[in-house]
Amino acid sequence: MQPILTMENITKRFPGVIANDGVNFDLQAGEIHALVGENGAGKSTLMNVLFGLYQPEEGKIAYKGEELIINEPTQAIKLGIGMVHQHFKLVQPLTVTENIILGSEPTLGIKINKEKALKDVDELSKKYGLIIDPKAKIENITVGMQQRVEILKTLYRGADIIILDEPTAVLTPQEVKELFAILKGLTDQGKSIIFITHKLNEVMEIADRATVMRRGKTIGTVSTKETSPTQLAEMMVGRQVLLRVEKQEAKLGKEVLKVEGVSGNDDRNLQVVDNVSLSIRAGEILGIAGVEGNGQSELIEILTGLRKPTSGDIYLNDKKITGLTAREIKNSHVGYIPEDRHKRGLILDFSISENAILGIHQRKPFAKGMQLNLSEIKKHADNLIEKYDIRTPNREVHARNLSGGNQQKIIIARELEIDPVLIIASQPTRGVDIGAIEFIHKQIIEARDEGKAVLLVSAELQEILSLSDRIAVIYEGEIVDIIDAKEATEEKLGLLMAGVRN
Amino acid sequence: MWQDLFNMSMLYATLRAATPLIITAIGGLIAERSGIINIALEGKMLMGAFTAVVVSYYTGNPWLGVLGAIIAGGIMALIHGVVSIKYKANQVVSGTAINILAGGLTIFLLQIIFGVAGTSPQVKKLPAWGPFHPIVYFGILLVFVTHYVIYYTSWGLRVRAIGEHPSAADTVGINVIKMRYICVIISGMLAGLAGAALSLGDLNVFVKGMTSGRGYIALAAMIFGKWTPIGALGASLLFGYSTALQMGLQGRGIPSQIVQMIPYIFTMIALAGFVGKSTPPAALGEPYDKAKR
Amino acid sequence: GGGTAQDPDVEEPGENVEAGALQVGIVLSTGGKGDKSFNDAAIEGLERAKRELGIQYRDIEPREMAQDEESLRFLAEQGMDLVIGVGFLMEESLRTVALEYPDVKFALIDAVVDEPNVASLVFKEHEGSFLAGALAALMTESDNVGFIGGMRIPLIEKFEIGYIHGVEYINETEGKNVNVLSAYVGTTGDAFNDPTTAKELTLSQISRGADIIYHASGGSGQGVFEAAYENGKYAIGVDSNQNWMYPGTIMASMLKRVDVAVFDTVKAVQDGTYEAGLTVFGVEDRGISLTDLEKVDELEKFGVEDDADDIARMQELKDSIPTDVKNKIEEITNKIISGEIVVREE
Amino acid sequence: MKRQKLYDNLRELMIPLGAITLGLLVGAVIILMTGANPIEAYKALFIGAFGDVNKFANTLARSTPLIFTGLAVAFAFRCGLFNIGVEGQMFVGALAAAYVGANFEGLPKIIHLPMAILAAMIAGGFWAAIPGILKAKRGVHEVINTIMMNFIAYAFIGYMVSDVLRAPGQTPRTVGVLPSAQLVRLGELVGWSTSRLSIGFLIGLLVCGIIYYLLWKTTIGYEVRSVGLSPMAAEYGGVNSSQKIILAMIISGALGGLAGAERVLGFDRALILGFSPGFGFEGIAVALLGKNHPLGIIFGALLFGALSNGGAWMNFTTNVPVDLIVVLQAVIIFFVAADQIIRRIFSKNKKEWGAV
Ligand SMILES: Nc1ncnc2c1ncn2[C@@H]1O[C@H](COP(=O)(O)OP(=O)(O)OP(=O)(O)O)[C@@H](O)[C@H]1O
Ligand SMILES: Nc1ncnc2c1ncn2[C@@H]1O[C@H](COP(=O)(O)OP(=O)(O)OP(=O)(O)O)[C@@H](O)[C@H]1O
Ligand SMILES: [Mg+2]
Ligand SMILES: [Mg+2]
Repeated sequence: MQPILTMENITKRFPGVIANDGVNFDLQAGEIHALVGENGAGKSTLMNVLFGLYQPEEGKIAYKGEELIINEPTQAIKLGIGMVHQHFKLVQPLTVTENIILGSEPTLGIKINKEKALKDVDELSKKYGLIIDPKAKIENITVGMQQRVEILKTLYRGADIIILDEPTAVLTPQEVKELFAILKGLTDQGKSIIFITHKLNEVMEIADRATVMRRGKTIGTVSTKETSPTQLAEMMVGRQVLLRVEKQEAKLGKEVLKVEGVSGNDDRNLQVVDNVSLSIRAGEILGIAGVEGNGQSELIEILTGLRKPTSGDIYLNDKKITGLTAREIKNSHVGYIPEDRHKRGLILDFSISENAILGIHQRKPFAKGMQLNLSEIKKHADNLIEKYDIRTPNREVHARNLSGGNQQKIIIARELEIDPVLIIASQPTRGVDIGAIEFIHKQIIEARDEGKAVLLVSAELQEILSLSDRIAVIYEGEIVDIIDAKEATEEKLGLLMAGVRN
Repeated sequence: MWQDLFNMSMLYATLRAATPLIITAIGGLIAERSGIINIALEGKMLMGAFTAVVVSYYTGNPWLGVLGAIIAGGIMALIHGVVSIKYKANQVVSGTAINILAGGLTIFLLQIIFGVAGTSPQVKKLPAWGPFHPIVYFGILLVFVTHYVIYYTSWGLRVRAIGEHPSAADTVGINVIKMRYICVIISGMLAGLAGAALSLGDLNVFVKGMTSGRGYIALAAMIFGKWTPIGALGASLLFGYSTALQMGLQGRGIPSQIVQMIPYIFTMIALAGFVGKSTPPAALGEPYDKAKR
Repeated sequence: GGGTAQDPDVEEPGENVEAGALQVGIVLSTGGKGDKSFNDAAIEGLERAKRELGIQYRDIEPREMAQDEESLRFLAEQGMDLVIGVGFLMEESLRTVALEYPDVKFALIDAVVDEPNVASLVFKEHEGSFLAGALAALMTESDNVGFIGGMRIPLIEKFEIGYIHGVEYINETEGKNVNVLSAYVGTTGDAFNDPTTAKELTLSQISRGADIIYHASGGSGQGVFEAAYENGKYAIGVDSNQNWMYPGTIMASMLKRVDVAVFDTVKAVQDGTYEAGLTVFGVEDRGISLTDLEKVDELEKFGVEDDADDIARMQELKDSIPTDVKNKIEEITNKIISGEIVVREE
Repeated sequence: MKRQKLYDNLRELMIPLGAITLGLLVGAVIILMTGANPIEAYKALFIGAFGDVNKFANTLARSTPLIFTGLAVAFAFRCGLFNIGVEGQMFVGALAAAYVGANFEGLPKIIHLPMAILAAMIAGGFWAAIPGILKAKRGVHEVINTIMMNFIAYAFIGYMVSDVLRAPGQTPRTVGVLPSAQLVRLGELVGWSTSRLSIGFLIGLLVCGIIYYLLWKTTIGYEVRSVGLSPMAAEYGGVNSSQKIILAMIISGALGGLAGAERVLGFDRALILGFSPGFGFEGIAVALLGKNHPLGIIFGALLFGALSNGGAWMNFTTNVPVDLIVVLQAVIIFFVAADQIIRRIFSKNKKEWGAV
């Protein structure tokens, strides 16, 4: 069969990097084609070239048998190529409909024809089974919904090829399932899909074929029926990768964290954490599973002092820490890996060394009184860079210029190096490639084996299952059940996460 | 006393004082809605006031003066645009430079053209239409037209989009750069017009520095009004009213300077007590770089 | 300064200097030339000296207070025979420079510097304002008159106080009950360049019944006149003869004869009769006066073509002032001169 | 590596120099249009700014308040705040310095002078704290409130000078500062100088050093900058951002107050209404020219001081209107801001300077 799209020998350079180095890629009509590779392998760059955002220095693109140059996204859109970017291109205060029609608004005179817009969007959403509320504002809907809007945007513009850049990185398992159903539906109607991901089980589940990239080059394209996650992982990293986490029996110590009847509100002052009680002992990992938006984020913020609980008490090593500030809690040796590394975990325009002391900057040896001890700080940064294998030219590089995986490593390094008694890790491997995931998982297990208590929040069931010793399931702000990890299965957790109690 | 504070002449005074603020604030919000910080309103207004008088002086036609003011404001805005859109300069820096430029250039040209450094000769002013000069009516109309354009037309939707998330707009084929230029230029034209309202609407001369900080007050009104036309109208009217009030209260035994603080204290209290947080467009102040989209 | 290519009146110092011509330097206050008021009056005095005495002058308009001193020093350094500082803000700077150049003669307008080479020229603005107040009180039909000051500083308050005193005097002697509304434009130097606000203030006073408004607000006065004109009310000008600016609207101007003071000082230097020390100009020596109430005279054109219609309108306004008012003003003037009336200053 | 760094620094230096050159070129065209000779004019400009020791000292004196106001604007900027209210903070600082400086007779200088300076800093800090608190606690945009506080300051100073602290005479000014609270002037140290340049300039340089230290070598600076760059991450890092916003405004206001103190205690020796040609607003330009870095601010302030004084001299001797200088200042700011223009010019000439 003739591919609908071929990209041949694409080369794209950035100052200092060859992001795409003679890349070849082809897409069949009606297929779901996964594009995988480590952080910085050049996946997004390749797709940006296809979408007309970047112009390659070399290479050819042929679309529906015709060779062409794509200079502008508009041109790509006209050709029938749509792209859902990793960081959504949605205007927050505008409504779903407004976002979908933006740039191709139906008008009546000079006025936007709102009725027609609503009708079009409604029809489209029915046709492809993408259920959304057309009048809701983007800022008020979930990430999963936002993604549907992005897909609808491409469909509204008549896309035949839809590129999805890491669409599942921010989705809950439920949402991932829904997304996959949608994607299947789209291919059934003749659309072709390019799907970038770091999750190999997703590749196996949804994709027909997969192209693997490494360091700007294509390593190969395989049919998912004829490959295995292990093989894909090896192609990506260039060596053998441990996909299963190996860990020993937990050696439990005394109780480190005790949470008693904690409730709290979200930013809109609605109660989202409801009478949560739990306890973690030294040397133990407690995983919190739950569909995102069930109060995990707020619970973590309460535990780390970023949010005030409305009731309840929190004890750390039998000392009450309820209502302490973020700094006081960190000073009680609580390490915290936040879910949003760009907004919370890092100051992107600070250097690595400055980021390496965020939150502990007022402590010895980094500060004497109010004076920073710059030589200690530099030493610390160099130390972290080496110990955690942070790939950077030097410690003065701004965090902004690092890849997601390396950014995450800075945070993990920083938090593990404060000698924590408790580590709270929220989505620690989100958007990070498997090499880095492997590394991060190893670090977490090591910390546990050193006798630290770990609270792990993740939307990845696989991650929860493989790391945790016990698993608490949260639903609508309540802990529905806490089960031993050995007795947990995906099905069992899935039911609990949906609020079904035994 | 109450009659002194609420009567027709107070209403008129409020409207007159509010007009240049309204027009300038609307101009400001069009630019800022598109993502360009407009601290340069004061300078554009001043340049407009000056050009209006010069053109009216040479042509004897105040309407041409108004046109000149609009063009002059537009040209100042174009400079602001080229520097901050094309060359991606910090928009606050560029705006500050525009203000400095206008302050110097008006006096410089006053000397070149009229040989004086303070007050221009008297020129023909705009006719009065009833109790007001024509620009007052235009100002009120402008608020509602802008409201309609911003919220009901596709152009307005696009403006709102590029101020919040320019690369989102770009990837659906909206020319962010061009749109920003247009918005900045419109903003300058409106500020220029507001300047003409001062020099040819209320008066018939240009006096150096005659905007006396009104551009900054308009900026405050725009923020106060949360970057919406109706909000800007309300804030400008509040400010106009408290100015009129201040004027009516002078000479009643309280030292004038204390009375003159009223509008500013009024604004601060209103903001702290009732209005609170106003969130600017998300991409405000960030130069749009196609390469980084 | 205004000495641009368009301004052929000002020669380069040291060039084209007629041998022996007296050299005068003047540092204007920040209102600058073209204020149709204070600075223009000073320039007018020098222009007259140039015409009549053949002197040459050089003017500087500093843009900021801190540069007054350098400006004065520059002129003294240039070997000027006389250096004039205009405005009270120059007090300190002029004292400093006068001490540095004991051989140069200085004159200072509106403030006093007690040095052997400085002639201090000050005015009894309150006396002239008293006359303005009396005229307004006599002519008002609504028993409300207004005062607009630029910024509340001692000098401007002197105008206000004299004006109010004049009104009170008429109230007492004529049994009238005229009320004074007074207001200030602003709180910074901008207040003298803000005709828009001045106009609003005037309109506010008019809405409260004022029908004659006197101003001491520099460039902002334009707004006072405009408001009076638009509403068929009257205004009283200040410093220079501003009557021509709105013919038929400006009933009179309170003249502060800076031009005379400047001219006299220049002449004294030329004649060798220059004396340092304080000279106070008041109603007595006509250094302070109202413009003639009978006829249009001393028409200062400030570069504007005189126009028969304008002159007719000004004459018409003057004719509308009843003779007994004119006589009363004359009588008050004499009483001030004789000391029978002592005008309040503070 | 070292060599590369040298190149980088040289290139960064080329930008302000290039901007000044281009600005002067634009100015030359304008001068030509007025019929004057640009070379003569610029010669005069240079002589006026640096021609002799006195002129140079006067240039430094004109720059001194700009160092403080520039730092004030920059410090707030570093915390993500746009303080347009430095002018007002300078005014209240000046008032406090004038009051303390004119009173407390008999105090030794070692106490009186620091007390007057401190009073100015406290007053300026207080004035800025109000918008700071309203921003931190009520979320009100600091731009509005600093503008409002400016107007209130003007009125307040006007009232205080005309009704409360008024000195006898016509000049709207407070009574003179006592010798025990005066910053010593160059003219007092050496007989031949007429300059009113005071020790305040050195204090300015010192304060630049202190601010540099504060911003980059202390935890306070670290926290302030983190709030400026990312309030959410700062909060995560245990930084109380409301507190830092208020603190940054207070420090910014105190720096503005220092500008007032220097004028009152050093340059004018009293608070004279109208002493400021807009130092607070020029400070915005200076801060931005100096990229919000103390070292850059020193150069920005010197440039503005030199242009201003040199411009006056240019006007004295060549009759080019002094306002041309203001136009020049604006043009230079444009070119510094739009540094890409200059980078482009250089990269055309010197290919190896690489990517733009
Ligand atoms: N605009 C840019 N300027 C400079 N370098 C860039 C730019 N965009 C990407 N790069 C670099 O190009 C390389 C490839 O980046 P790309 O975004 O394509 O990786 P990716 O495979 O999508 O990674 P990830 O899995 O983290 O999303 C990286 O080294 C990256 O740092
Ligand atoms: N101007 C740039 N210079 C260098 N690297 C860049 C530049 N712009 C982007 N990059 C890098 O390109 C890569 C791709 O960016 P992308 O938006 O896909 O984020 P990412 O790496 O996947 O991060 P995350 O998954 O955390 O969102 C990142 O590694 C980013 O750091
Ligand atoms: Mg990517
Ligand atoms: Mg990624």
